[in-house]
Amino acid sequence: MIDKRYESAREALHDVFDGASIMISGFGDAGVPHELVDALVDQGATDLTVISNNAGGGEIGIAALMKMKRVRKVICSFPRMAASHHFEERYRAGEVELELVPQGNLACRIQAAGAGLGAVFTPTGYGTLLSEGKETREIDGRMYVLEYPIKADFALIKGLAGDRWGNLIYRKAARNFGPIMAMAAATTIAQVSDIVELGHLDPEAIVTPGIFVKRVVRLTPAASAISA
Amino acid sequence: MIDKRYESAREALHDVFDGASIMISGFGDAGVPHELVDALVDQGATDLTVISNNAGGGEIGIAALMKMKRVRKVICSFPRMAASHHFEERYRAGEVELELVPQGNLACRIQAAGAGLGAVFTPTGYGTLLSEGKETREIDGRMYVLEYPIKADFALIKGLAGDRWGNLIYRKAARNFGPIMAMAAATTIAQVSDIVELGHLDPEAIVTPGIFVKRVVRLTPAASAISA
Amino acid sequence: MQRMTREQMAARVAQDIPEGAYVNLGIGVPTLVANFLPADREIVLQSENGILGMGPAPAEAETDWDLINAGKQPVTLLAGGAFFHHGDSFAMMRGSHIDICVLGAFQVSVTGDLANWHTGAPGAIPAVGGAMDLAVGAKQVFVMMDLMTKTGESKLVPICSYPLTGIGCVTRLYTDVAIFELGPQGADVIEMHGGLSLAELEAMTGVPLRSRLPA
Amino acid sequence: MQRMTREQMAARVAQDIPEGAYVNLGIGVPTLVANFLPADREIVLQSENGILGMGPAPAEAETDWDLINAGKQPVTLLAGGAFFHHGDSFAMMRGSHIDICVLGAFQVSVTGDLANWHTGAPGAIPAVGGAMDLAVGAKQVFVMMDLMTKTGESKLVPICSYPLTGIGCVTRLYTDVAIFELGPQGADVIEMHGGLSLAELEAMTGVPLRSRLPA
Repeated sequence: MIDKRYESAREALHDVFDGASIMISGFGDAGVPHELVDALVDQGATDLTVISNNAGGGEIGIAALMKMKRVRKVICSFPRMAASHHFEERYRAGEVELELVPQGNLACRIQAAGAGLGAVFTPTGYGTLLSEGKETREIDGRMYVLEYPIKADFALIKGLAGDRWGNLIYRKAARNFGPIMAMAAATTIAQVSDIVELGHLDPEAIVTPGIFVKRVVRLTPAASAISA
Repeated sequence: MIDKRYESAREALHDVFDGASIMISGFGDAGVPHELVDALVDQGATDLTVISNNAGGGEIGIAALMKMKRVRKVICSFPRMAASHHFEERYRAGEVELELVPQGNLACRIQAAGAGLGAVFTPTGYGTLLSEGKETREIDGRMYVLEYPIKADFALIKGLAGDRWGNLIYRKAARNFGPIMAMAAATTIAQVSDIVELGHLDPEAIVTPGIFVKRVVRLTPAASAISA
Repeated sequence: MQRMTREQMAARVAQDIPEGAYVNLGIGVPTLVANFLPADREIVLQSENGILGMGPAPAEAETDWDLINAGKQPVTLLAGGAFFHHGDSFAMMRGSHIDICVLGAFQVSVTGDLANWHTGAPGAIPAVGGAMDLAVGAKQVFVMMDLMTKTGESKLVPICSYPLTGIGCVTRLYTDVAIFELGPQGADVIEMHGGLSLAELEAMTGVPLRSRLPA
Repeated sequence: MQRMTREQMAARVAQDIPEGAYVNLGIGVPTLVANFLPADREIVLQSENGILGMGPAPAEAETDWDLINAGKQPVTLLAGGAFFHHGDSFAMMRGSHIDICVLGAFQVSVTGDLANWHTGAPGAIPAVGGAMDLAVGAKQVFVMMDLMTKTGESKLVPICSYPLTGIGCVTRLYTDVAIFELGPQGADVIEMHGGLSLAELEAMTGVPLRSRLPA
């Protein structure tokens, strides 16, 4: 029997290794797998590459990893936030590498990895600092930049509900990066508020088919943090 | 008020012009917008480029357009079918151009068009007849072929239900090319079995958001044809 | 000289958004445009975090932190709205499915170059978000900004000195004293407020301007 | 010499598909594998037209032409199954999310090149479907075919003479007389049926073979 359910976040993250690349979903507070990231903080892996829209704010989650100097590199679109002081401190000290990527290029590079493409020509960022040194090409009268896939060893994502095959649905704008990160990581770990019986999720409404998910953990989210 | 509803297939297709490129969804019988294609046959536009998984079979639909010599070019993955004699006749006579594309490259080139990418490196077809003359590149130890977007002037697709904003849901494997063609055509025309009130479709389960659809027509499908 | 307030500018931009348009409003001042959209037009707002059909802020009791706009403020969903993932959301932008986006700016050049993500100041932490995707992708890019900096320099410039967001992408510039159409031909003034002459406007901005003011 | 029937070959392939595998069965003979999957293993079948969790053919009365496999035959959906569009379906293949695909072939080379879409005969209408995508994308590509053509030529060849579907992609070849592992090192025989010797098999195929038969 296929059973992707894990009893705890700790167990679901048991094999995260030093040097791993880790995608973390979320935009604002929505879709951030807070409890999985907390468990990653406890788990201890270091020298991490974090791929996420932000670089962490406040004192928990990605910011806690930053504070503990366990992040080698961040690939993100928006590292500067109200309370991103831990990232800023490490960045200014030259202790963390930042690859700043326009948000849509971040999305399409993650999609390229999930879909097995070798590279894509995107118009976004052409002629800007963020395409410096990159290959460019005129296609059909328009200028494009060649961008490469972003894949990861792990993706930590957050769904509303899942089943033992790993099928997932999401909630409102908490969907954001979840479905595309699920496709781009070797091991995708989803926290969900509810695990339901197989067949309970409408096959027409499943957003992430189980093939893209290795582990599902039911975790009760804390009362929603106020977004930075 | 936004109202994308059309009263008839005839009206929805009024501006299809000679020389137009037209995507037609479907795999087997599932998802083929038969009634829209019938209306295209009646409408009269000629010198068409048809983008579809097949090149038509039997006597109706794309095959009827073939028979009437109104198709200049077909872009498809599988033109050879049990009853594809009208395509075969035109093809052997040199009266229709065939661009044969592996099905997954067809999908990803349509997706590239919808997503505004300039080109993509895909591994599919490398070293085969279907990549002859195309640019190739080794990326990260693997060989890829550069493929360009496929866009269209019109897409004819079939949903299960829609609303006046153009939001669509599909039915089972009839979904196939519908959602990606909707994104890649300047004018996407969807036939649906049912038009529902705005807000009736679950926002979590809408597969094609209305932004990708220009026209919606309620058409009662004939009893399903037996698939070739 | 009478300058428009931010609210007046937002109301002016809102007038130019037609029925049925798919619109993305950038964070900050452009968000105000939503408050002035004519009630008799159905306009669909997109948010980069996966929402079409975004509605106004909810009553406090109905705040849902899974339903926020790009500025992380709580919003609502209108009937007919839909949710989708980031891949599809940015395909809507990059693939030119969004009719109009409205952005703020540090500088805009007469040919429509946009600088709105980074001052380039040493030590500044760069952050770009979705600005570059919107700049290259939307069918029309409207910029809303004060024409002059607080220290009296024109933000409409011959060539941007700040790092670029996109090249030749701004189609229309709404400022507190005038509205410009931008393109390869340069800047055309299409509307003026507060009684300036074209010569005075040219003197303020230091860039050549052509008038397309109604006769 | 005793040759395996198609059903026996399908049953043999089915034995090698592990619990939990995501599997795509090509049209034609490979479809038979579904009938022999061990009942105690949960295996998820994918169909290129947007189905995961494909179940067996329905009773005639329940035929639904919106629920068909890649061969256009009516199927059913298991509990836990899902529908998705062609973009996602081929991302599953190309992105190496499918563990195993099982395909038929005209020819397979000792290094795993596959020819299964086109005879290259003059006047033949070419048709490729999803064959090339599966060939390059699945983590393992199993081919099922008779070892010899009806006219007695080996279909396991040093170099394919038919147009290629993919290069070096076949990992395992199941035939009616032997099973081979293919790779850059050439063809290893891992199982034989019907009492042939390795020398006889080499003579039949005309290609060098190494034995990895159990001692």
